[in-house]
Amino acid sequence: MPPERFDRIDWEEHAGSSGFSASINTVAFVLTALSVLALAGYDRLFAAERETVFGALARDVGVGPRFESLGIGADPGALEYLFVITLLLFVWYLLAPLYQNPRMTRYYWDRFTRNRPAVVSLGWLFVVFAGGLLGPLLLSAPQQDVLAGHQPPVYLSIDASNVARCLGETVGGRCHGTWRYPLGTTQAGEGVFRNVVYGMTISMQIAFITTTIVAAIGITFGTVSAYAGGWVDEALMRFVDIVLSFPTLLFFLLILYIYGAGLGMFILVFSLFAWGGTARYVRSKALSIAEEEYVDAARISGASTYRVVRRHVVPNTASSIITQLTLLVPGFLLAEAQLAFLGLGDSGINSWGQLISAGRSDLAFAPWIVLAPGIVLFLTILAFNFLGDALLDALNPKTEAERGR
Amino acid sequence: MRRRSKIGYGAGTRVDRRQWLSMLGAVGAAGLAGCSGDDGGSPETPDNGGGVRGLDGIEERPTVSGTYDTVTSASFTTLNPLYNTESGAGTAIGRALDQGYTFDADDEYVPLLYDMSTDDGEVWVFDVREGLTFSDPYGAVDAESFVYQIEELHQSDWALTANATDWTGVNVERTGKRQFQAELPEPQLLWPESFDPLEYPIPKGVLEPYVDDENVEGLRQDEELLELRFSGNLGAFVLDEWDRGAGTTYTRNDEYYIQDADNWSDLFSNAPYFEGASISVVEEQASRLGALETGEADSASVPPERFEEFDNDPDVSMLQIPQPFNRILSVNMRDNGWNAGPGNLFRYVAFRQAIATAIGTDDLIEGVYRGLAEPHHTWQPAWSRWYPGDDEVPFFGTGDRYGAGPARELATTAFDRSAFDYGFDGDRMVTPEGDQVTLDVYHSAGQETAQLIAEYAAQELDDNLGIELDVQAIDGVRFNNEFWTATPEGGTDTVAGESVRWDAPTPNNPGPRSVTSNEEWDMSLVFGLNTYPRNPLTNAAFFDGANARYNPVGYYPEFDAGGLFERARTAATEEELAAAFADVFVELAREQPYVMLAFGDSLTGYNPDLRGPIEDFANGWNAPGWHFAE
Amino acid sequence: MGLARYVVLRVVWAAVVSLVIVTATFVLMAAAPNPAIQEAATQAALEGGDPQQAVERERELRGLDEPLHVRYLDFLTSIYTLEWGWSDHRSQPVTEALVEGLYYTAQYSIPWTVLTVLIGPLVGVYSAANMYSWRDHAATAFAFFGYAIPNFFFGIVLLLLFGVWLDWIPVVYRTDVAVFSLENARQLALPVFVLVTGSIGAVMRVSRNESAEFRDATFMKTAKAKGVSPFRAYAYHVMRPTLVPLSTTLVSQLLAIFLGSSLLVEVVFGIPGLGRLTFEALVAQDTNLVLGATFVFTFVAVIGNLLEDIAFSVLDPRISYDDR
Amino acid sequence: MTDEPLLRVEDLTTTFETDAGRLVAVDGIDFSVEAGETVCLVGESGSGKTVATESITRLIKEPPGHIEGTVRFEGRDLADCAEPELREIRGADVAHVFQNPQDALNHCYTVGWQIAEAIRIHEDVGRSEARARAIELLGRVGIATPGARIDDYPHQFSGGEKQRVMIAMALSTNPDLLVADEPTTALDVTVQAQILRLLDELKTEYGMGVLFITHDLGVVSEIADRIVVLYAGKVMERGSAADVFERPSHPYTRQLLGCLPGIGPPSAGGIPGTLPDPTDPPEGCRFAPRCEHAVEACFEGGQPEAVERSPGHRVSCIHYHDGYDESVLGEPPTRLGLADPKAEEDTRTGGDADDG
Repeated sequence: MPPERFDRIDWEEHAGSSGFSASINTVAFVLTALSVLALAGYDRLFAAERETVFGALARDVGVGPRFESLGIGADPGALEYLFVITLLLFVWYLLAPLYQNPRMTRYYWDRFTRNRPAVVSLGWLFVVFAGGLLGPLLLSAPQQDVLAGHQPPVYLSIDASNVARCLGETVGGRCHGTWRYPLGTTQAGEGVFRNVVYGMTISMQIAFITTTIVAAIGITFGTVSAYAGGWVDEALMRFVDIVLSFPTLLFFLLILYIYGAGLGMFILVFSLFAWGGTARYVRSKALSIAEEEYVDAARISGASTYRVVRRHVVPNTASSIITQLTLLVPGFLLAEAQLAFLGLGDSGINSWGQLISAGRSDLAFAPWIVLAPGIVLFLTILAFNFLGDALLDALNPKTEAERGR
Repeated sequence: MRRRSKIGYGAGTRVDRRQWLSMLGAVGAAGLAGCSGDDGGSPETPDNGGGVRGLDGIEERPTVSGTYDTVTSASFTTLNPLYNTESGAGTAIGRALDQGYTFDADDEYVPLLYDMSTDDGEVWVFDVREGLTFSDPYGAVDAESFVYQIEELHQSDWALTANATDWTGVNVERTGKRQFQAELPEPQLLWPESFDPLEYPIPKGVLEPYVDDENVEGLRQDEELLELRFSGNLGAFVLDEWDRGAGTTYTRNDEYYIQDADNWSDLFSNAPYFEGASISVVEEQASRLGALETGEADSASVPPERFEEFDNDPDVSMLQIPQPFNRILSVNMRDNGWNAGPGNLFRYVAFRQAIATAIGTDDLIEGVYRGLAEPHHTWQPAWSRWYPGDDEVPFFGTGDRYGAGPARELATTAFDRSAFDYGFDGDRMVTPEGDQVTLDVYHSAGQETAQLIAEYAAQELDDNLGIELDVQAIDGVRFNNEFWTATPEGGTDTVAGESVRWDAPTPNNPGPRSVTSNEEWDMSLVFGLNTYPRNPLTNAAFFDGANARYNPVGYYPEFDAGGLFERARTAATEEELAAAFADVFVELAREQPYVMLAFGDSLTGYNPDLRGPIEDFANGWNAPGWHFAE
Repeated sequence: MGLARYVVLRVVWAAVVSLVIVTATFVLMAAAPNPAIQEAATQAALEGGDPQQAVERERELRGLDEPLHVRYLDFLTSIYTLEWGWSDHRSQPVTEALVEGLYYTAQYSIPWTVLTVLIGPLVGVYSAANMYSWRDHAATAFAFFGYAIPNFFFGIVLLLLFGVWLDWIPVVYRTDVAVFSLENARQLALPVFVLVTGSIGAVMRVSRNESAEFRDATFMKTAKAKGVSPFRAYAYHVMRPTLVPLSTTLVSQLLAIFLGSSLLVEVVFGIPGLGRLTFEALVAQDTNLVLGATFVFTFVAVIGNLLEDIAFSVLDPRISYDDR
Repeated sequence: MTDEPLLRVEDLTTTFETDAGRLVAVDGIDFSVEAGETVCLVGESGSGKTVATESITRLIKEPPGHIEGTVRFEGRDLADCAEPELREIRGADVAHVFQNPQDALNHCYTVGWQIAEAIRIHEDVGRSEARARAIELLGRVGIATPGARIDDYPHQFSGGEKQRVMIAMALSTNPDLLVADEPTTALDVTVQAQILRLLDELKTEYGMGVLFITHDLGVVSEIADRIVVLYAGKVMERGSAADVFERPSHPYTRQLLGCLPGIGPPSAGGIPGTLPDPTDPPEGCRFAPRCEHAVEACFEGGQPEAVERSPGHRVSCIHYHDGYDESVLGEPPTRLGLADPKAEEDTRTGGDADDG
């Protein structure tokens, strides 16, 4: 059979390949996400009002004791399910691709590790991520014990007059800390260490869920307006202008005061107003990439707009989107902490902001209640910043050229 | 005959008498503290006082020096005397405008602007002091300055003034230039102690234009009233400026009428002894305490966990003042209460006693209040003159009446009485369907002590009664509007066997148990109530029958409450009065209409050089005499 | 001329945006239960009067019984004629309350903005000039330290340290001191410091990344060939082009920070500014004042965006006005 | 003219410290430029010609760059001048014009401002006087209505016009030496000719020395007085225009000339092979690996000593050393109908700039 010559190729046959060829990542994601949704559905339908879903599951399946020992006593609410789904998204669309092409990963990793602070930040974020994920499973929620209020951390001590009952020994009018509460306790007697660990979960939830929502809306708006062009682009961008000038904090306070708000509402409102910047950023990136030759080449060879966007525009903007999102996360963490400090946060959860707010009046004689969460929050925000910066440098080809000369 | 009575209440405080919010949610920013203790109670208002470290040891007249600066946590909604309902704003007004009268440390009636006397307790004669003048052009203070505002405003249906409810059914008429009298619907020996007749002098000239066209909006917003420009010689200081966000500043009033008041010793002949005064709004408790330490503030309230620390601090002198506002766990006996299952177990006295038994008051007082609170077993603080005495009052939550055993015993007797078979499955209380009993408890958002107590109660009920309590924070205003009050409907219901009609329903007692608020709730720590140690008769508004004026929880007394309060009303001598009250309080202790927890003391720190504050309930009555030791 | 037409276009657009936000606030507020009516019912009932009739009276007094669109129209007219009604929880006209709040907020936000606009870009360009050296990392760490540390946490710690223990600054914010007095400077030093360290980070990062691109541009080589000193080269040839992209982020950064952190600093340091006023109005559900504050912040944001666009066009000559 | 040439570069070596190790861009080259003379530095891209010129006034960023060797300019060795002293020379005595006019000008400032800046840095003149001189310079370099265009921004000029502005800026302080780094490569042919003619006129008018860098032998043949052939950082051959064009000696020069259309055999095409890796240059003659006539000796020792075939014409090839036969290299490519720049009568264009 003579080799296929250019002019003899039957283009119709090729053009038809617009079938949905989902990559294995997407397949894996859909499967795992469905199983989580099934669990959530089960929880909604069968588990009794106050019973934990795993408990109910164990009861029905008759597996009983083993689950209890696993300590999955936590009763996951809607937020937890959403958090797990965003985690899956993160695993299948960020970690898996890195794993799938090691060469590229090594290349970026080598460039990334040149920036030492970024590596340290990544390490710290991993600690927070692990703490956030495993904390609730290993440690039970902080218990309130009024008589154990204001206990000092293990190697420190406090004036006995400020403490109702000292758990450690009292030496020379000063009460010393114990290992039972390594970082001391709040006025309500809750362990600060346990609170900080549970705070990690809240911070991770905020970080992942908000970025997912912002990314989803931002990317769609950005690519659509970049690609649609004309009056659609104009309209979308004007809408983005409006969203950008919304006084977000004020609106959240309004909603809070009229309809009451928990962590879920906070995440929803703040991410619904925060995607403006991402949309603009994605649009500018998409526009500049749309001009690249390879996009024209793809279009000439019959690729549909969706395919061009899906295959070329989004992956190329992906790197800068990730960078932009990492720089958004600190803003959300700060916002949650600020609201908690104002006494408007969701007082039912153990976030770092709640802890700082709880300990702020005791700063003079029990500084650890505020310092522990304050420092952890500070390190996490700093880490996100350094990580964002390092990603910016690592993924931006131009900086490579400059340094080389 | 001058009426004699022992118990007084810090005058000049226009606290909404019946209820105080553990958080000033209804009227101000987060965090009560105000200028009173962390849990409400008698704010130190510089009116007058005597006693221990007070002024009695001083002979020669003090010199005028320095300024008296205090800090408060919530800004003032209004300084308009007719419409103010906040204790913080009351203090701010009190600096520049005195009220009718007050009570000294021995609870003696001390006339300020007018003297009150009565023969039969039914007709009271008011004699206005001579020489009281408003700022010009409003001229002298006379009977009309009080009668006009009572008849035209308080008893009108359009003015909606703060003191409107005090004068319902009272017939007031002028009997002289500076004398008027009031005829009560039924005799009250302790009428002044109820603070109903306590009024500010308001010039008629300011009010007339608004009364003519019933313009309530204009009256609320009147500049003369808001800036207290008419105060003349009626206040220790003159209001300079009210900066809404920052607080108020005053300068000394040189012709303060007390200087030549005959019934005040010449110690007060050049009162007040400060060049000026100021009240600063400081929301951060840490800053208020910092100001106290650095001397920028001459007085501030201190939380229990730092009382001892400040007490040992040479730069601060601490006062622990008992106060009558209680900390209670209200249980909703109406139809929208008890959402854990069928029926409503709160309606049975035994179940309420079980709850009281389950919550340990000793640990509560030691843990939350660091020992700086009085136990609360009946509707009177122990130091009150009308307290029946420890031996007669049944105690719950302490001694042998505390713990899982006695609590469960009481709970089971309640189960037997109820038509549904609730029970215990192991250590968990379960509903007839077998699920664990789960209730919710609301506390005011942003209030540390309230949250602490809610979580403590939840833990105690879980350990001792196997009830799971879900702690919820809520904003005071929202709780008041959606949970606590309801639109009055009235109706009839059988209470302890006889039929009772709700003919004058109020939002706080909209009708029988079938009439409920918009939102359902089980337990609440949001509101504490006043126990009126000076005039316990005022408690009739809570308990003299299921249709009493203030009964949001739908409590149906099972003892003859009406009869007992009638006996007290008609008592001729104080012994009779004391005996009647003793019976009332023993019954209330037994029936626990509200699960009674504690009376937190008001803890206030003062500038050590300040002479005048006393560790007594009437602290502040002799404020005009306060001064800095040289 | 392109610029005039462009500015007019943007101003009109700004008005439209503010209208949209104002309407959104109106709808949100209209849907909420009005506490004033509630209170009227309670008061009336307390006197044994008829609560229904009191509610009617209150609604009619407040004009709440007219159809929605009529209420909306005179709501709009009252907005743009600056009759914003009476603030119940502060007992003063809303406009007067806002002016009072703005007076105190301006005293610390003007120095804060000036310092941020000065220090931010300088640190950024300095850091870009020494890209990847330890100076770069040090400058970045300094800028991000301020940004990362939550300002309320930083505030209470510093207040305790300098106010209560060292007694260098007053703990209670006094309003009776003259604006330009040393006393006022002493009490505003800490809030401004906390805010400036907080806002430098964002501005510095943008100016670092933007100026990094210009650092090796060909016109820098031209400048060097012309004998221009490195300092002057950075000051003129790098700074000016950096300001172009920086102007867009500068305004939006400052606006976002303006409401958020200024509110917290005001709460921590007890400054009776616009932030705290808004917060207390919300807590007390003082509808008129909340609406008033929302308009102020909306107008500030809208005008901020407007200035941002105009600055962008003026600074970068390549942008012609009509195609923006 | 003193006997000292305007610029004499001896043993100039420029290296770069990069992640991939030490890169030797220029490896000990010598050349000189006389006042009023145009010297062409010729070589393929990557031969180090740009680095060489930028090393003269140390425009190279040090670190990572590092410059050694002597650069005598007007009696002073620039190598040991301190930075401030160098700044005095840059722009005043030595001026540069770069290859890509597009972004050689700062888009945020008017053309007038940028030219005035060059003037006011070196001379203490008022703003208005500097502006006037800038307008006059714009006119001289052929910009129409300079008075109006002075306040335009770079983006309002075409590529050719921008290059004229660059030239105006370079001349604003009457430099003695003009370094033009492929000024016409980025321009289309017609504009290229105009710019070359302009440069030639200004050279004689200002009496400047011009160091012209290009890889385009067509341009060299038009304007060069003397030519220096560079390959991989080393000088292969240098001499007068006539020496190099008529008697190309070094095999690399011959192959270069061979590539010129109209000279070499039509199917000559490019030179096979690629430039050596600058981080580890080959032993012996740099061109050996690609030289047809390379013999064993070519690969040993350093670059062969430069032999002087005629005064000023030196070539660094082993075959010219004694003991070797240069005829091995065969006949140099003949010049078919190549226009001799000197012969043509130039037509003067543009304004009548009289003073220097």
